[in-house]
Amino acid sequence: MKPDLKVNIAGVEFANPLMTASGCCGYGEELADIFPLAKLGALVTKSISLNPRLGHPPPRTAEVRSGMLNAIGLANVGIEKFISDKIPFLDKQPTKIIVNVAGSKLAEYVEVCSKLNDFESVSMIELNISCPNVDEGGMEFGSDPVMTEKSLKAVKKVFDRPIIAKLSPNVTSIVEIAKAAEQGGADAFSVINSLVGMAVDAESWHTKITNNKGGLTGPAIKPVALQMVHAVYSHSSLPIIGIGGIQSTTDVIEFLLCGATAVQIGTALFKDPMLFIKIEKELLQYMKRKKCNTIYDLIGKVRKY
Amino acid sequence: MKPDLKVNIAGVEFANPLMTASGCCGYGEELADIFPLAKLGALVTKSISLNPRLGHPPPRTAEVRSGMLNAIGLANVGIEKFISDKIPFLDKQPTKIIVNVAGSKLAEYVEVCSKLNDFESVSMIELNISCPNVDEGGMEFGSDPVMTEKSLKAVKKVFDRPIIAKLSPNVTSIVEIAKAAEQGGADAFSVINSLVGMAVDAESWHTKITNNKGGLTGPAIKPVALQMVHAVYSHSSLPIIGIGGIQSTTDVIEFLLCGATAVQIGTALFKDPMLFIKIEKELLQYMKRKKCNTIYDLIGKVRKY
Amino acid sequence: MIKPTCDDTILEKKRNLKNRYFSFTFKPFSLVKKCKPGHFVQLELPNTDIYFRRPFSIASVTSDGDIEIIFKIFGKGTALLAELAKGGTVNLLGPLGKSFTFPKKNEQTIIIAGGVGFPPLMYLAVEMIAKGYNPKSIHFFYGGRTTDDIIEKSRIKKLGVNFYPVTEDGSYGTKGLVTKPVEEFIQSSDSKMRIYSCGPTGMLKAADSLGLKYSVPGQLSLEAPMPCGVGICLGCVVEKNDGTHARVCCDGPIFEIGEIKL
Amino acid sequence: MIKPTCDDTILEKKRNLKNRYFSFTFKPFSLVKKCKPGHFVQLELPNTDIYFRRPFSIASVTSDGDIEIIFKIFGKGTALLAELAKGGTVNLLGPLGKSFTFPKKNEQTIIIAGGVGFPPLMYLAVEMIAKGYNPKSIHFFYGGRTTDDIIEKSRIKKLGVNFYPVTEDGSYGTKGLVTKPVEEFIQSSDSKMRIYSCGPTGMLKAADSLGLKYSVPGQLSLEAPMPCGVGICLGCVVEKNDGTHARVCCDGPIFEIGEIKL
Ligand SMILES: Cc1cc2nc3c(=O)[nH]c(=O)nc-3n(C[C@H](O)[C@H](O)[C@H](O)COP(=O)(O)OP(=O)(O)OC[C@H]3O[C@@H](n4cnc5c(N)ncnc54)[C@H](O)[C@@H]3O)c2cc1C
Ligand SMILES: Cc1cc2nc3c(=O)[nH]c(=O)nc-3n(C[C@H](O)[C@H](O)[C@H](O)COP(=O)(O)OP(=O)(O)OC[C@H]3O[C@@H](n4cnc5c(N)ncnc54)[C@H](O)[C@@H]3O)c2cc1C
Ligand SMILES: Cc1cc2nc3c(=O)[nH]c(=O)nc-3n(C[C@H](O)[C@H](O)[C@H](O)COP(=O)(O)O)c2cc1C
Ligand SMILES: Cc1cc2nc3c(=O)[nH]c(=O)nc-3n(C[C@H](O)[C@H](O)[C@H](O)COP(=O)(O)O)c2cc1C
Ligand code: FES
Ligand code: FES
Repeated sequence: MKPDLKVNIAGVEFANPLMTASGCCGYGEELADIFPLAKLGALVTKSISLNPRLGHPPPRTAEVRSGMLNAIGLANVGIEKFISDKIPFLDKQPTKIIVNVAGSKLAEYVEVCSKLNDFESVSMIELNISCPNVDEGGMEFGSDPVMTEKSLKAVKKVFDRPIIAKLSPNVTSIVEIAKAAEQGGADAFSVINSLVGMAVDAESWHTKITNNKGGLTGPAIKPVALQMVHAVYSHSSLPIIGIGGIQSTTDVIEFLLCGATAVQIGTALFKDPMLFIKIEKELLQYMKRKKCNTIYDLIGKVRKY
Repeated sequence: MKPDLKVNIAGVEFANPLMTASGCCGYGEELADIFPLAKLGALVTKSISLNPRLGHPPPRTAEVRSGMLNAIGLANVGIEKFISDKIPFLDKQPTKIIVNVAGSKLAEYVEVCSKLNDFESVSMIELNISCPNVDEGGMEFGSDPVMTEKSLKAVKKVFDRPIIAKLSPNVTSIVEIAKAAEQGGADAFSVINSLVGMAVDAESWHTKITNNKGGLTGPAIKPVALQMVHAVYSHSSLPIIGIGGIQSTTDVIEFLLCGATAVQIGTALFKDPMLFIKIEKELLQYMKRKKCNTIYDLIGKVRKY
Repeated sequence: MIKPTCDDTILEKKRNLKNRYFSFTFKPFSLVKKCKPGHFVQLELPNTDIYFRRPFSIASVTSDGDIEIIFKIFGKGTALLAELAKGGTVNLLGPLGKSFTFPKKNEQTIIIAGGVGFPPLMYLAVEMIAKGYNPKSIHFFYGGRTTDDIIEKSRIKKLGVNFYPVTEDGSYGTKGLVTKPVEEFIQSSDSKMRIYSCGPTGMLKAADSLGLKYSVPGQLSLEAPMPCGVGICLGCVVEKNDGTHARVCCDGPIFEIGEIKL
Repeated sequence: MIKPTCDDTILEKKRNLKNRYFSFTFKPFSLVKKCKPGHFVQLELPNTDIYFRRPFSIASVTSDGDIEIIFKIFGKGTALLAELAKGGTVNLLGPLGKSFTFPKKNEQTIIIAGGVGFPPLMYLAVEMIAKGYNPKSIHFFYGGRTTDDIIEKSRIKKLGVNFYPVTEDGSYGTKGLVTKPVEEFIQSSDSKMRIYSCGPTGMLKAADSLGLKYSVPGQLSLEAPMPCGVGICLGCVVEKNDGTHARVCCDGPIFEIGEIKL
């Protein structure tokens, strides 16, 4: 019997637990040229904000040991153009669509989410709360439990379908933030967004990217991500989408064992945009070998040594 | 002219800015067998606690991408044995000695520091405030500004010489904690201690180390460490000892450029216990080439791209 | 965009051209027939501590699956690549990016190559001639600091194009910067012309300026750090003169003269 | 502890012994004269995505700087090592750890080897004979799952020791587990004896039990994950029967029978 890859997150069924990570596949057009998107459980879009954003000036990426640093700066087309130009394409894709939403004020999140509510093809929203809140002195929404709960409550009022809170790892207690998001009505968690990092060129004395800091992603952050997935899993019953440094089938399994119901892959797509094809095949082989009938036979099954 | 490697931290002069990181060279005995400790600006000891600690049962390390995970569990001989067995050896070493102190209650920190006050060979104490506070529900001392300030104030009362606060990276704002430590009387900062991480074996479904979580160290964390050094440097005038993933002369320079006055090397010693010899030589060559007369010509000189 | 492939290929032929320059021929690459001058491939360095693939322009292809790159040891990735033994396996992702638009048949082609900008322009010249362009309508300016930077001379000469080597120290060809003889050529000619340039930023800037100054259209092939090479990371953007951003990997690497803020 | 060195050595000789077993000889290692049976080296895999060095027991040395290791492909690190071309450079840190204590001259030596526990015990036998021990006082029990796990047979036989190969499937030597013939030997002998064992945990446990049961002293060589190999990380500890911890790298890897909780 072929193992069943289906997973259900907050009532939405996904063909498999494999998703793209926000910001690592644009709006899906380029990937669709490379492999059949039906291989994906879901496509998660680049963060959409109210207004279009050009993002930071180049250079905005730097390679680091086992990963990269980025200061893309949430470059995106803005919600209007997303609706007019991108949704028609996404509508036709043979996979579920999750739209990632970003903002710099609470009102912006609300406006973007309420506009997305009209589009049935948007199965879920993933709320990127790792954005600086300009109203409150630039502190990230997702670094404060009160702001986190408030944000979730506000967007839940305007979007009918499930909302995923995408949690930042740059906090003292991710469990505390997860609880606040759950309190605010989050239906699931994405764990984790990028770590904050910096890279310097010892010859020129310049930072390697435009900003002093950027987002650290890739295999370097996998241990941090696994621990945070496990911590949230141990303190909440909401489904978790595990993210951070996944680049192989083994990595996917590790995240499932730590409590993730699904996973997202970001940086590793840059090395291998066809990675999903390989992982789907190998995951089925692994499940057969380990006699797992469904993904649920793996979720949270890690044992303390 | 030979560039001058000397640095001064809180009135203590070091022959060069290169130090061992706590927990990565025991009490110096093994390293002294391998290379002349005079090559070190300072030797920083394994964390010393009031009572001896066996540490966690094995396995307590696991290799991860560009680094490692450890759950050594602060194994150490305890302050009594440290004083009787280790200080006599350290006394004779041709390098400065910094003793790292850990505890699970504030009273323990105070007792250990007050005992160390009698030993002039202990130039400074490095306070490891990344320890769970058993009195306050296991929250780390260093994750809360109030506890941080209180800890520093308490130990400053019993130890005459400078105290370095070793900051944890697992916090929402390391700058806030640094400010609290400064308020409490810290004379310098060590930035950073290990990140929290986890590793799982996808075959056996077991965690790879005894604990569910451990400390992530090595090159994987360098971008996080550089950013935190730079953030603290930008908000405080106290000297900073940069730590995290250093394994080459270039890495050392990057930390100096980001604002560190000195650096500590931990995990990389496990790959190459003679590393300091190479770095000291190459650092001198670099300084000559870049026409830097002193280390101070490098400190904080990073430029935003 | 062409739908790229991701092939494990074998290093068939390895030539150390000069100093730090190498020609590597890989085989079989299934999409050789889709490759055009200007396209590039992303080459993986597996099991190393180099995280991303490295981009290299295609220098030539043969119909039976050979694909050649010519590279210079620049940093650690290219140094490790140079150590690869003949017979070793390398994964190639490609062909990627846009290719050069061929000139009109009545135009004189001015090629301005420098350093590792040489390979795609050699490929362009070869393909143009294969497509029936008169070799004598191609003016191949090739600049370097010294004679050591001018590689594969005989290969260019054999094409029968007009070859103008220029070195800063005069150790081969004309002495000076390549842009001076190019400008003289443009000034002295009253045919229609088109510029193609790939090389260091300074050279691209000069080519861009010359094109704008003398109203000669043309294309530049740019470089940028390229995490993905397929347009999904937005890491390789450059600023356009209209204030927007363009991705070098898929909106380029070939851009029109006057399009990009250099 | 011997003050170790950190030498860049050349892979002089590479032999694929059988299946996944290899013998690599490196040269020159400046401290060969300090090496003793039981010592190991930490071998670096530079420029790879393997972070730590890998520990290997010394299998033999020659006075002119050759140092041999024998290894089995186990995971990624050893797989990459096996691909290293002859002439390649590898950095060796060593010699590390404690060495075996030689038996008293009147004792019968019982060697119990398994898998990659074989190399240090072969080195022990060779050195004992060089030091004048009677080869016939050495009883070399060598266990494996099948004949493929028994390597370098002729090298052992040439030493003139008593050789007792044992395989689980009976494909070579006696059929069964190596501990049965060892126990029979101990029971049948009334000389003084000493056990030396290195191999999989099950074998070490059995050797430890036999030693305790029959009051035969001896030493076991242990394995543990070893980030440093020089005693500074505390990562390689094992629990001793007295409740304390011992570092395998420098308090061992050689421990007395009965010392460690196995
Ligand atoms: C479209 C394209 C085509 C190219 N064609 C060729 C060719 O045919 N022959 C050739 O020799 N070289 C070519 N290059 C340049 C080649 O890719 C670089 O020399 C190579 O990536 C250097 O890698 P390294 O590890 O040796 O250097 P390192 O300096 O160790 O690493 C390069 C790092 O710098 C970053 N980076 C910063 N600026 C650039 C930049 N301008 N280009 C590339 N990476 C950058 C990369 O992301 C990478 O992380 C091309 C580059 C591009 C973008
Ligand atoms: C003192 C000593 C002597 C040894 N001598 C030999 C020898 O002569 N020949 C030989 O073939 N092998 C020997 N080994 C075992 C050898 O070191 C391992 O097979 C090798 O490290 C595996 O590396 P890998 O990358 O192929 O495997 P992987 O499984 O990919 O990596 C090994 C990883 O597992 C960890 N690990 C977990 N348990 C162990 C363990 N018991 N031993 C080592 N690493 C472990 C390591 O830290 C490393 O991160 C010895 C080990 C030790 C400790
Ligand atoms: C280039 C780049 C751009 C990203 N942009 C976004 C974004 O717009 N919104 C968001 O929520 N996360 C963004 N991320 C974070 C990823 O979605 C993901 O959380 C992170 O990269 C960790 O996963 P990885 O290690 O698999 O890349 C971005 C990451 C990268 C590398
Ligand atoms: C095995 C190990 C043990 C450590 N023990 C301690 C400790 O006892 N006290 C402490 O403050 N830090 C300890 N650390 C953290 C290091 O001092 C250092 O902050 C961290 O490893 C980051 O530096 P690195 O990447 O150079 O290793 C330990 C780190 C390792 C790897
Ligand atoms: S390299 Fe990723 S978008 Fe161009
Ligand atoms: S391997 Fe580090 S103490 Fe033994």
